[in-house]
Amino acid sequence: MDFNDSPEEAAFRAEVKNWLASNATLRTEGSDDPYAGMSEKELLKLAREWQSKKANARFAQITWPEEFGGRGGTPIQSVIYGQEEAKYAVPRGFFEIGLGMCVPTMMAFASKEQLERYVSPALHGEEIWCQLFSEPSAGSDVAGLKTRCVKDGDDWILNGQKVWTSGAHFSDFGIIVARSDPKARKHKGLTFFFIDMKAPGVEVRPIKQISGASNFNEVYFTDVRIPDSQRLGEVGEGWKVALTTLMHERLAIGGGSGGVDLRELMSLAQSMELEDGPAMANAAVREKIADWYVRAKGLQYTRYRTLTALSKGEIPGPESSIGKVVSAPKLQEIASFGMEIEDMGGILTDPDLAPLDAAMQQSYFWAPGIRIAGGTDEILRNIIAERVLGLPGDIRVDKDKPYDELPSGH
Amino acid sequence: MDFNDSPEEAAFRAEVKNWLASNATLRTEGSDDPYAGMSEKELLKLAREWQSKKANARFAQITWPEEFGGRGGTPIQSVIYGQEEAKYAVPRGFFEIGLGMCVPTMMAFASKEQLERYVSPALHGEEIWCQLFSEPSAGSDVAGLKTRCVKDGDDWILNGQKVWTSGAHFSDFGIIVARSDPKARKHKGLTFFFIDMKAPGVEVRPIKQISGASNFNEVYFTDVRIPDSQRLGEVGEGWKVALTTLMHERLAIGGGSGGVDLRELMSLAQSMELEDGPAMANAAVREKIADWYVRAKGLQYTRYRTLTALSKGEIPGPESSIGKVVSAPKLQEIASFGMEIEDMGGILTDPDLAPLDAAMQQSYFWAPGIRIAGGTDEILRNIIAERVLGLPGDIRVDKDKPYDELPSGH
Amino acid sequence: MNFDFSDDQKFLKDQANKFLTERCETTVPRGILEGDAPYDKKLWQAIVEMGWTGVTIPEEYGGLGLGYLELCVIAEELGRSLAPVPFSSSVYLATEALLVAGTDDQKKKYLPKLASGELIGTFALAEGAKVPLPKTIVTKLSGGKISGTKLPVPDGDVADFAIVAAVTDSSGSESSVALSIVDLTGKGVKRASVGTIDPTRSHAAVTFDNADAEALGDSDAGWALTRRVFDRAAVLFSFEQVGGADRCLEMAKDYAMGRYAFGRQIASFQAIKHKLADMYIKNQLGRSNAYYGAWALSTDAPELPIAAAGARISASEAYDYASKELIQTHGGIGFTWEMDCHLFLRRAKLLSLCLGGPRGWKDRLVSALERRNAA
Amino acid sequence: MNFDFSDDQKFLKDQANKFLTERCETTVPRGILEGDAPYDKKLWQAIVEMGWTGVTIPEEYGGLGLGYLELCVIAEELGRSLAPVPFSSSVYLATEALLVAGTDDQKKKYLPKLASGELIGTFALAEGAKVPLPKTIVTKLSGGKISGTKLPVPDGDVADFAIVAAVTDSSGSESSVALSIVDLTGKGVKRASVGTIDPTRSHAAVTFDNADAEALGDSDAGWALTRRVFDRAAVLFSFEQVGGADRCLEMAKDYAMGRYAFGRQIASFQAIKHKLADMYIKNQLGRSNAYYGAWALSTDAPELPIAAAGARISASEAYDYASKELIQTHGGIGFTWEMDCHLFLRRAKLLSLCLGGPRGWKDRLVSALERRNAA
Repeated sequence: MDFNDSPEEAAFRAEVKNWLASNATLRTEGSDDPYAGMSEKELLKLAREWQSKKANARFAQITWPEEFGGRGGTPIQSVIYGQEEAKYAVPRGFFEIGLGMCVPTMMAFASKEQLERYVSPALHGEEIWCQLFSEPSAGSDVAGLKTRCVKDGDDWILNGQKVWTSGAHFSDFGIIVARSDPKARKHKGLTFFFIDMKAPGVEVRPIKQISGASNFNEVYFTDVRIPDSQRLGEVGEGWKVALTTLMHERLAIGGGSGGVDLRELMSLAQSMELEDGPAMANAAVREKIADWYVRAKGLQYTRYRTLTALSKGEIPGPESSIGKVVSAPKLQEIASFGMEIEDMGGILTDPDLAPLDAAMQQSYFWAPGIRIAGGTDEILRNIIAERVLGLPGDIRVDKDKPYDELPSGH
Repeated sequence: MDFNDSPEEAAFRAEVKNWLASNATLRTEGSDDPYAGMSEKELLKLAREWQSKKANARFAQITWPEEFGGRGGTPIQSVIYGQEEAKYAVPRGFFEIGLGMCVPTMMAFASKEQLERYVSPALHGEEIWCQLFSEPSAGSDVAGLKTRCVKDGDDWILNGQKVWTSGAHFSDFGIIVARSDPKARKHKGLTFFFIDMKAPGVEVRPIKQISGASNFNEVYFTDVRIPDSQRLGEVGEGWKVALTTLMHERLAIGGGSGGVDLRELMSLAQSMELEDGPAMANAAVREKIADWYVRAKGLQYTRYRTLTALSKGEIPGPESSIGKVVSAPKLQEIASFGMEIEDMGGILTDPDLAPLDAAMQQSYFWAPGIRIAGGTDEILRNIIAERVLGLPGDIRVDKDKPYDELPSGH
Repeated sequence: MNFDFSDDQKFLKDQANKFLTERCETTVPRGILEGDAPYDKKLWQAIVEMGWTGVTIPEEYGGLGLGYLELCVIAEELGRSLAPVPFSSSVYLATEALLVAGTDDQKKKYLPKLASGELIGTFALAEGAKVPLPKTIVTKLSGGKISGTKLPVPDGDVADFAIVAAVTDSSGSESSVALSIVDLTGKGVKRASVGTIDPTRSHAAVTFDNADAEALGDSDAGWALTRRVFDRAAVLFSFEQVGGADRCLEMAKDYAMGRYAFGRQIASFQAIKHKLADMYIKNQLGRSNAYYGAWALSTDAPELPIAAAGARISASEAYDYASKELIQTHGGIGFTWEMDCHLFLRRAKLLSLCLGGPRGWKDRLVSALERRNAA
Repeated sequence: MNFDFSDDQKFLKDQANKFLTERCETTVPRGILEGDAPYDKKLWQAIVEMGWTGVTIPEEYGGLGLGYLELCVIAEELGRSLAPVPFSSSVYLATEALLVAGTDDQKKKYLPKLASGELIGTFALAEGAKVPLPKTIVTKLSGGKISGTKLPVPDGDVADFAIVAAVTDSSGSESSVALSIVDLTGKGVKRASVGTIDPTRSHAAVTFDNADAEALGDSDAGWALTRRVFDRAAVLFSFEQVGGADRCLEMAKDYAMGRYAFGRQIASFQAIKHKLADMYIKNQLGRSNAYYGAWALSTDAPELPIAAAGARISASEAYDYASKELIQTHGGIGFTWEMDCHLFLRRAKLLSLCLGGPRGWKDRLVSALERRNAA
């Protein structure tokens, strides 16, 4: 056990440090976010520039093969890059889904010509991709989706609605799974495509969340025409392609859930006075801090174990599946408790009036979404039970019936 | 809202007080249990005497009709009697199952002659009854039972095993449900009887629990002969009869789960010194006490609501179903936390060395059984979800198949 | 023993339910959330006309002279319906403070107008994000003049007057706290609406600069009176909480019954069933504790501090859990602005913090138990 | 970065697993539970012969001179198998105390015999049901003689000597605590086995009446040394806990897969699946925290107090939950004496209390975090 880099890792880290030092600006601890207040358009412009720089230096997708602009590197090299980049003020958040899920799916199913056409612009931040799976009536049960595609000559005609699509409004392309045969069994009647998000009949509408922000979209499809050449996988085999995408989603080593954590709670506890003295000296507060600390650290060290497995060329064990199911409720609890320490003033949301710029309050409205997005607490426990522990699935009533004979609600 | 007795209730309470004062000895708070150290045999003898006295005064089953030795009283009268009797040192714990569940089932299904024969001796404590439903492979799923009964002339021959039978070793009679037709659907092939526990082929063996005590028995049946006249309900309709018994079980208004509670925890916290002073002044300890207090009181006041409904002649609402699912885990948590306050010495079980005569430790071994006996936490949540909230049952794979085609394990 | 509301009280509750079901659909609080108005004036007027603002005010002071149990059943329905009106500030806090501590003259002056809705009152204790305690309050009362900033003051932007807790010296002792009645429309008072987690209930920062203060109660009794008023309000709020929590359970159930996944109602999955069962359990515990609080409040029992704390802790836990798991049961749609789930998440958290969070109430509960055990 | 055990360490773990699977089926701890022997002498002898008692003892003192990571993997397997032997007392506590605080002469005197199993050592801190602190310890050390009663002392009835924490004055200060080595077979020592929740690990009350005490470490450093030894032991115990917790999960899974209710495996019900998923989650968090503790222990890192507390808190929570829910998953049969579930319930609680319960460790963890943040 050793937290030091191996000699090869150290050499790579030095290279990264060196490159970053010449190409980006160090982030100063405690200073304001240099991108705060910037419009999405401005931010996107900066992000594209940075992504292009990274791609040119082959730091954008380190584990991709050299032919696709990567360097055939190890996952641990990606992590080292990430650790170093985190020290710099660089714009993020536009290309992760495309490069982490969409393009890898393309790599597995698209033609050589298509890859030549699409991979490099995606890698360089010139084109952005989004993923279109979830639907209003198909959330946890993605395969229950309704969006229809009907063959029409060499094209397909797409009609329906997708939802929770991050970045749809600035995306150029998307990967989508739709139902080609409602008479077939649920998982058998699906077909997978990539589509042009600027095509006629594609309409993107932002979804306002309870936090007031809009991180997701609804996407409506009205008679959208897709060339059959943009089909990925066989007709009726779309679920298989979707599983590839979802595997890439799970392989993405999750960080935290965003929002407040122990650092903020301890900072708050140090500044608040309770009945019996400083909150930080209160045994009930301390006990909670300790409980959350060991959960946070347990997750962090679990990620280290996963990284170690990756760095040894092993496929990581199922440890990584516990991340969000631990961190999301923890976020909700910390935010809630932070507000409770602020007592009657804990309801204030004005950053000038609430401690920590109202971080606790913002997280309280952010956390419910985190417990749901990317797999609800309940679905994640199912996954742990079935895929990690090997327990049997629940009784399925929807596997052997034609899709259009299944009951549906709202 | 009013905690005082109505005039009628007050009159009844006075009658009870008066009778108890002339017939029993007041319990002194804090004094030793007068029955501690007594053998079960001695205790049973005293309990029979007391039961006989109560029955003669028509206080034994107050809500039973007069013809059966009751006084056609109200449930609230039963509760008033119970409140008053609780102040006296009287032996308990032998007749509750018989009078609360077995005899009421008899009343619903047995012949007039049988009731004349059996009710009065049960009421007077001369004969004791037990209930034989659970089996090693049919616990939560009682209807999955295996014990076989086969018609043989005017008799039935019974073979199989029951388990978790309280009081089987001192019982004279028992009610039992057995499988008469394994080819029928699970709930359809059952038949219900009352049996003589002293009949040849009935063997009772005590079960040792993790606490070291033996509150339950296994009962083995080897070619036990039951006259058909002891059948209750029709052949194949045993499940319906069993549901009557179970309804009576649920109607019994549950008290707590036994074991330690807030009183013990506060007493412990007052005597223990922690790092920062007395445990009772420690904010984490106080917070837990408050949490458990509101749960305990929430249950108590819920019982008051149930009693109020009963006293108004209403059928009590579903409130009472929450009792054990709250109190059993609370017991487990309190015992665990009590031991933790005792710190390194919390492992001691010798009553002379452990605080409160090792009550925390005893409860820690008692609680796991309470979370299971009479319906596991999980089954009780199912019951609340389905019977109280009206949510749909889980998908059933065992309802429409012949019993002998269902899979079984250990 | 009779641990239930009377038939008359149940009838009143039923009436309140019908009235609010009709007049206060969720579009009403949503209108306040998304609009600029601090509260719904039409609804408030209708509530005043029903006489609810005077339920516990004796007839001699222009009220209905009914009991607290009647107010409890109304509170439950107001909580259920998320009514965006200054009811709790004016009735549970200001009216209660006057009933508890007012002189006969003060009662005559204020109560009839509170009952008739001519005046809206409130209570100003908090001073920002900190636990308001004798040692932390800085608003100063001196020579009948008050100076300092109270924040957040519920309905502070719309109330006509506030009961204000201020210190008469900087000793930090309980006896240094005094209550005053301050005209919020008078000289030396500035107020500004502030953003909170639940904009359906308006809050303000109120700054006093040598504003005229009319003493309420003895000048050394302010802290004890505050606690007494808060104990009483805690019971009433607990009914709002129980009402809201039960509605969350109903909404979660309805959604789970109508939503299908994997070919079946999601209400048929144990993960959902047990979640709703847990909601039910917490709601029942909250309700039963609230009932005990109602009994203690209505009989002015010495158990009130314990009963109020129990009701507040238990009902806060229930509503907090129910509102969070209401969203979780809905899945993705649950955290959208367009669904009503978040209205309950907001209100639940507001109510659990408005008299100070459960943390402090737990401490006070245990102190009260210790005093009782020692007695 | 390499956050895993080496192949050699994994091989050692695998060997230990095979050895204990064969030599320490649950019949072995059950034999101790139901019999009169304080520990299983045959198993202990075999463990000594494997050299496990000398794993971390340098070769110059007769040990194997391996590292702590090797001891961690052995600890995990001992925990899994509920081995009823005085290993933890002699190795994690007595040996560690001597390695941390012993003079070269003391090391020469004791370590070879601890390694060879000729001596069994232990650590005597607790004095009954209370938190052992400088201010609560009454056992007195004066003029090289020790008097007082220690209870419960793990393996106190079978150990040859104990490291005893005693106070040199009644100031209650940390510097008043001194450690001594006391021959438990010598004059002035009486000991008696005591009943505990887990009789598969023997405990005793040990009374000293002017018994000879050999100083271990500086006479004012006893408390700091105790904390240091306990930090190290906490990491090792956390591996025992993680081993036990994982076994509970495996047993619960096996039972749930083989048990049918309502026509299906109970493992197919979400209530059971999610329970086992929760066990898995807690076990993984416990394991990862234990690994960090192992790193800190093996590198003698300044993070050890934080790492040890984290490992102890997290592993205690995991084992506590796993052992309780193991019984719950079994249903009725789970709380019978004949099933092995309770062996794990007993051991889990014993291990969570043996170095003081998680409550105190949480407080220390936060203090360490505060110190680190301030630095």
